[in-house]
Amino acid sequence: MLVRLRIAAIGLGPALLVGAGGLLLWEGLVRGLGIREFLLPRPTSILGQLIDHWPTLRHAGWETGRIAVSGLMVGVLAGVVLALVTTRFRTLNEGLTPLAVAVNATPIVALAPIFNAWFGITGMLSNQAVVVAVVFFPVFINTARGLTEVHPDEVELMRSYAASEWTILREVRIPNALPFFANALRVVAPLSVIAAIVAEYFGGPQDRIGNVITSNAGFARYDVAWAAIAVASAVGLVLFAVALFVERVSMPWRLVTGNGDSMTTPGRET
Amino acid sequence: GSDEAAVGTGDCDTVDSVSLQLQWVTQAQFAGYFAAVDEGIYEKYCLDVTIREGGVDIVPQQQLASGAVDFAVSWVPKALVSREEGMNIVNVAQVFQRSGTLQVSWADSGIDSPEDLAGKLVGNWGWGNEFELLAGSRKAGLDPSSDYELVQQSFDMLALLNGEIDAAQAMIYNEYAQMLEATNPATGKLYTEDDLSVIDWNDVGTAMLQDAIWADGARLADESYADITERFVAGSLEGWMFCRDNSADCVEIVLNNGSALGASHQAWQMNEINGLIWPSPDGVGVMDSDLWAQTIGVSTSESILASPPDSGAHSTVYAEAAVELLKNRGMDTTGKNWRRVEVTLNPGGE
Amino acid sequence: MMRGAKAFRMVATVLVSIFLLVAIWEGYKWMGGATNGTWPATSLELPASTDDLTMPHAADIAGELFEEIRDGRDRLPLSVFLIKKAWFTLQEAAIGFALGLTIGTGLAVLMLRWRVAERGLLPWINVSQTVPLIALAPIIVTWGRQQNLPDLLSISLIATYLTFFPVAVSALRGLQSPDDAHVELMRSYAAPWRTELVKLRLPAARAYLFPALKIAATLSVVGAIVGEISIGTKTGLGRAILNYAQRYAVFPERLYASVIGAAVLGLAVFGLVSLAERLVVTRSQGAVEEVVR
Amino acid sequence: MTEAAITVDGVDKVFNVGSADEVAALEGIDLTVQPGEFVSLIGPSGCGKSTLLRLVGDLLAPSRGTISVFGKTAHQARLDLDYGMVFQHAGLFDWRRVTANIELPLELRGWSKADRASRSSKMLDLVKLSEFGRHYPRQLSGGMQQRVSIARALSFEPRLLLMDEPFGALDEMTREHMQLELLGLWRETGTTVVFVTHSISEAAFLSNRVVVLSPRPGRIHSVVDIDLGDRDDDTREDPAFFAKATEIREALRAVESFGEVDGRSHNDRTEI
Amino acid sequence: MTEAAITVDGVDKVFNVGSADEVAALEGIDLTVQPGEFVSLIGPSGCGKSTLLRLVGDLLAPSRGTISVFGKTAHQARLDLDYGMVFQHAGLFDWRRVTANIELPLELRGWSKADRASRSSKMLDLVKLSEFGRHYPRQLSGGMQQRVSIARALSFEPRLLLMDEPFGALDEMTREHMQLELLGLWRETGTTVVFVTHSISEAAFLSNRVVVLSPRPGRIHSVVDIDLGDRDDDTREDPAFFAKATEIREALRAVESFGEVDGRSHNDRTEI
Ligand SMILES: Nc1ncnc2c1ncn2[C@@H]1O[C@H](COP(=O)(O)OP(=O)(O)OP(=O)(O)O)[C@@H](O)[C@H]1O
Ligand SMILES: Nc1ncnc2c1ncn2[C@@H]1O[C@H](COP(=O)(O)OP(=O)(O)OP(=O)(O)O)[C@@H](O)[C@H]1O
Ligand SMILES: [Mg+2]
Ligand SMILES: [Mg+2]
Repeated sequence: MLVRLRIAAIGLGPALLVGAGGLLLWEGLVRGLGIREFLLPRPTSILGQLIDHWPTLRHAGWETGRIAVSGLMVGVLAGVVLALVTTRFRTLNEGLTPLAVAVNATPIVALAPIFNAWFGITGMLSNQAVVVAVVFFPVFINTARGLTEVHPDEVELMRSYAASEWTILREVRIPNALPFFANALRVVAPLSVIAAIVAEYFGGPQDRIGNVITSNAGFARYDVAWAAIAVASAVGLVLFAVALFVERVSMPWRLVTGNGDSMTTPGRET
Repeated sequence: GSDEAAVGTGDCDTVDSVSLQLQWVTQAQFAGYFAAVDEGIYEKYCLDVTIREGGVDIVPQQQLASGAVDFAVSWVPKALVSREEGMNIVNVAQVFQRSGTLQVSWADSGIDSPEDLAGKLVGNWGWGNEFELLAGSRKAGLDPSSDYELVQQSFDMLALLNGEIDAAQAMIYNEYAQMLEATNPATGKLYTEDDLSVIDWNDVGTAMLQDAIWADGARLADESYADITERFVAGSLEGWMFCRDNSADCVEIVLNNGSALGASHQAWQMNEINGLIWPSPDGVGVMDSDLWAQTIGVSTSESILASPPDSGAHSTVYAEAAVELLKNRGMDTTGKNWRRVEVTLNPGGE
Repeated sequence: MMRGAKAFRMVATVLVSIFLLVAIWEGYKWMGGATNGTWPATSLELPASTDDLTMPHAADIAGELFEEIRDGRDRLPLSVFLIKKAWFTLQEAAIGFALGLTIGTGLAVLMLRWRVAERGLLPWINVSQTVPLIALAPIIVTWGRQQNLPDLLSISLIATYLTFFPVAVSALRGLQSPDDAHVELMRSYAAPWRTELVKLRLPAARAYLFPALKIAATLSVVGAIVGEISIGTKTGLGRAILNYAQRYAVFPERLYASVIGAAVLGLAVFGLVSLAERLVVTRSQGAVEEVVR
Repeated sequence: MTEAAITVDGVDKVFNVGSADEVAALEGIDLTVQPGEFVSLIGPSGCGKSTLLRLVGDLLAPSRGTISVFGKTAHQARLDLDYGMVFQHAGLFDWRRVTANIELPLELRGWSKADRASRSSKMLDLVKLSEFGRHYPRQLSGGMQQRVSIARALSFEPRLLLMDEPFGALDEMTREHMQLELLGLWRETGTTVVFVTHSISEAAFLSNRVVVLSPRPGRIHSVVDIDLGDRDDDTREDPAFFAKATEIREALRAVESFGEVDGRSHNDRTEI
Repeated sequence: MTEAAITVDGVDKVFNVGSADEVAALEGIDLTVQPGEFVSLIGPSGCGKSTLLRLVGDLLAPSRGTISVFGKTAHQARLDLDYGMVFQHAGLFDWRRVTANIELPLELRGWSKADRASRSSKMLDLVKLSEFGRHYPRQLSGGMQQRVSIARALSFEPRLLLMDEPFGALDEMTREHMQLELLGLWRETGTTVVFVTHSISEAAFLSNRVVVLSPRPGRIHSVVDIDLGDRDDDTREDPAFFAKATEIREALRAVESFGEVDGRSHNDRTEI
């Protein structure tokens, strides 16, 4: 147990160090170069605002977090389902992929009015829809790749068992796609947060992170805006950590050392 | 530079290049500046002006204070907050003499005054555009955090059109027109002003000053920038006078500068913008001290501003000098006789 | 011969899917109209209303593309207007894509080389994407203007900011993906890490890189559009979208039309990357006989 | 006359037809295998043994000719779950532990958990890997992986076993052990076996018939019938066994010198 | 006395220390290989041969003990490009054609294009794959892939060759051909070879010394010195050769029955 904690601490060490170093550098640069705080506020000012506005920000973070997480879950599900369907039925792939690309090439500014028109601006639905639209594509593309990029030997074996396409999907393609899926999760975790925030600029109840950011940025009150961003970043960081965790527990075989990485991974400084 | 007597005559030794940051994309709201460029008015003041359009994430005051541009157009309360945040910016010409913000609802909704907002879904844009609404409703005895529900509005008026919200924020020169360009599915005809009910914050008494020209306070100490400011203000105001007298030309100018909004919409907007500027009893661009006081009063009571700004926040000398100059040239700087024209909006504002 | 048939098939599927999409769209609209906005035979409301403002007819959207509109002093059909705008956006996107690719792979290589860098940087690379443009755009623009760079470049930088991220994350994963046996082989040659990177890890990363490139390509278009909207510029699809978004309530067809413009541009760059992928993969992998059925 | 287990009739296989990489792998293959027969394929590297096995297993389609298995098409036989295959590469699933790899075909056949567990532990014993059930394939040596893959193919007692150099990576002792186990299973279950090997003695020891293939394009050079009765360890010392091994060796030699590139002559004695 | 080529001193290797999957692969290994020597490792499947090779090749770090190669650390030797390795799995790069695979180590050593081309075509001849230079690995048979991987390791005449069952997937004839080619190269270049094999005759035919390992944890059971002078095809009929092969077999038998699980006794004769 203690060992585990220690390992976790060692794992977090560099991140904390870089984080702390980055903040220090930021503070120093703003002070040293005389960067105006209305352009880029100092971390200490942001911290001050974070403390001052904590009740508002906590509530806003919670509301935005709910939109991001629910949209993320639906989007991930949609991406996975789409990937499964398109690998299973190749013809659908040729029709659906362009559609997916089209949705993905549409910026939130254009999606928001359309979704607002469809789903209304008084609830969370249209904001969630924006998150879904942003999230599903990376999940879809990556997962689809993992589902198709399987080793021919493994498929041959399953064929010899007269395994149905569905069984091959379950036994070969899905395990093979897991690392690709995990990769997609890492990508979409922060995207879901930012999508929720940007969607909030254009509609929905006004007690969200996006609204805190815009109303303060509109005044060039960037220290408060950055405090809200810090809350959003924290949500993003939590989601990223969850993605890493899912990755670890879903692929135990990747944790065992094969011969290739029994020592330090080559090419890396020891 | 140029010598005093020759200001505004086009007799230039050198031409100064300056840039102006707008708050939003090209539209008749900024017609005066575009006209001053296209009609060679700035040129007469020995200025070569580059107009920077605004964008969703551009805050004009910030662009000004960071030195990216030389002048900026911004609403007064927003700029004052920025000033409080440490930006040394100065209001050198108060172009709009009244507020163009309305709260619009359907005529049959029974929302005719701020107290009627109680219990309603009330749209607004945020971004600092909501304070007249908050103050106005508070003045009517409503608590914005509990007596009605605030909803973030999109750019467009769809939420009001399809009945999702009860009242929506609208600029008289833009979104209000949008309502009148929309087709009533029941009749197949455009909605009319009779279909709508409007709360005008100018009437409620919580209006706050809007478009003004802001300059960099620190640089004003510098002789040459001060001189440029004087010429820039004069040129801009002359541009606005041109648009007052030649509104059709200004609509054309705005359209030529790449507005995607339709011609009748721009004509409407030009007309309403003129209505926000004219008449200017103290001369165009000169601060109306009552409205300044009201703006600050609302800002402080709404806690937008922690305290009233110091006297350096605005300066009337540039506008007054400009008015003097223009008046001496026999031009009408107050627009006493200006009258609204009748603009017919086409479907979609085309 | 084969090629022609394949191309024909592809065009056919695209046409069929467009047709199906339109059919679903119009079918839903028709159903909503017939049932007054509920699911048939229930009182359950449809998730999106079906009036012409919310969902204009597909034909109207298509027709709008041929409507003449005014662009400054010119009059031209909306479609031509959008193509002109798309051309600007494409340029910004291309720069953003190139920069994002460079920075993304650079970061991935850095994290590959030093595990500590991965541990230290990866979380923050993720966090970087939760910072909205509203906080960054002013910094980028101000800096760009102070350096007298054209705004177009600032827009590309914004696109870069969005693109580098999926590339960095996926490239890292891909570069870490080669077989144990291959890594051992390169080690037995004492291949310097740069060589190992070029000869082994990059080719082995293709399976991860190409999806990343596809995502990055469409993201660079989105990034360019968002950049245009964010910092305001006359040119580009972003401006068109912003204008038409603002006018959605009176002219929904135009927003849909300009969204189609963005989508087509996204598809074009996606197609380019797919083409590049096909070239690289067939060139380097040879045809391997498909197993039966 | 009972129905043949496998009938290969005039089969050609050409890879990448029409491309620069075109390779004629097999040509004019005719082969009949009776039910319960143990047939080995032997021949120089690259002569098409694996390809022939894949064709029978319906993993490749012949370019010409037909293949039937138990009176059905190979395709139908595959769908009827008649096959058990061991590939040249172990082909274990990285993400399944050793036990789960062995249980995979049982799972697909819908065996209960308990049945699977008892069978896989029996198979692990058979291949002497009882201690490694909970390991992942990457943690095993090459030979151990191969044994897991053998255990996997034997676990469900298929009607037809197709084995591609299954004992290639095993040491002699383990190999002999596995040979005897395989023979035991074969006798017990009456399964039909097609077996690819490079070891002449292995072919002679295990098979009823040994098919010698000539190299590119692979053709059947000769078929050696072997009738040594029930095999056990003593068989390895039977003079009849040596005779058969020599017969196979000679056939191979004929085939290979034919395919020689550098014309170097080979001596008569090879492995002991 | 010249410096030893390889000195393995008191080496243990334990995998996954402290976890449930802990495996002691090697224990107390002491081994010295002289420059120009040809040493074979033989032992039951899973006894640690590959692991030992990996340790010498600096692809694994020993849990205990030290390894030096040409008087340097194994690490330094690797950096000095002293190694040529053939792995148990061919490990070819799917995305490179056969020729490009063979040329990979030459590329890394900065050979010119022309030199690489002439060398790789020579190597292709040696492994008899001249026609397949432009193919991709997946288009080759198992044995052909293995030959490509041998060609790759031999192409640059390394000081130390570490070969893990390189001829495992080859038919007898090709195998003998490859053995002679390897011996030829070995004599010519004076390279040092450590060679893992399961074939007793192969070990006896090729080596100066054969190291017999006992199973888990792998220890050196015995070392058989072989002095048959220059080998050629006739060697395979030399009684001294048979004697040595028998000696190795006996050592192996001792080692394996020790590790037997099911206690089944093994007869004396094995492969011919
Ligand atoms: N990466 C690893 N992680 C855990 N255990 C390992 C790993 N590699 C090898 N082992 C274990 O070490 C032991 C020796 O393996 P090694 O591969 O050296 O055997 P080998 O003698 O080469 O066998 P074979 O003849 O079957 O190839 C085996 O028990 C194996 O399970
Ligand atoms: N997928 C493929 N694409 C193209 N050619 C192939 C393919 N598979 C096999 N071949 C070719 O077919 C021939 C026969 O290959 P096969 O694998 O059947 O040989 P084999 O007899 O099993 O050899 P080995 O003993 O080396 O395993 C070879 O020349 C090989 O190059
Ligand atoms: Mg084969
Ligand atoms: Mg091994």
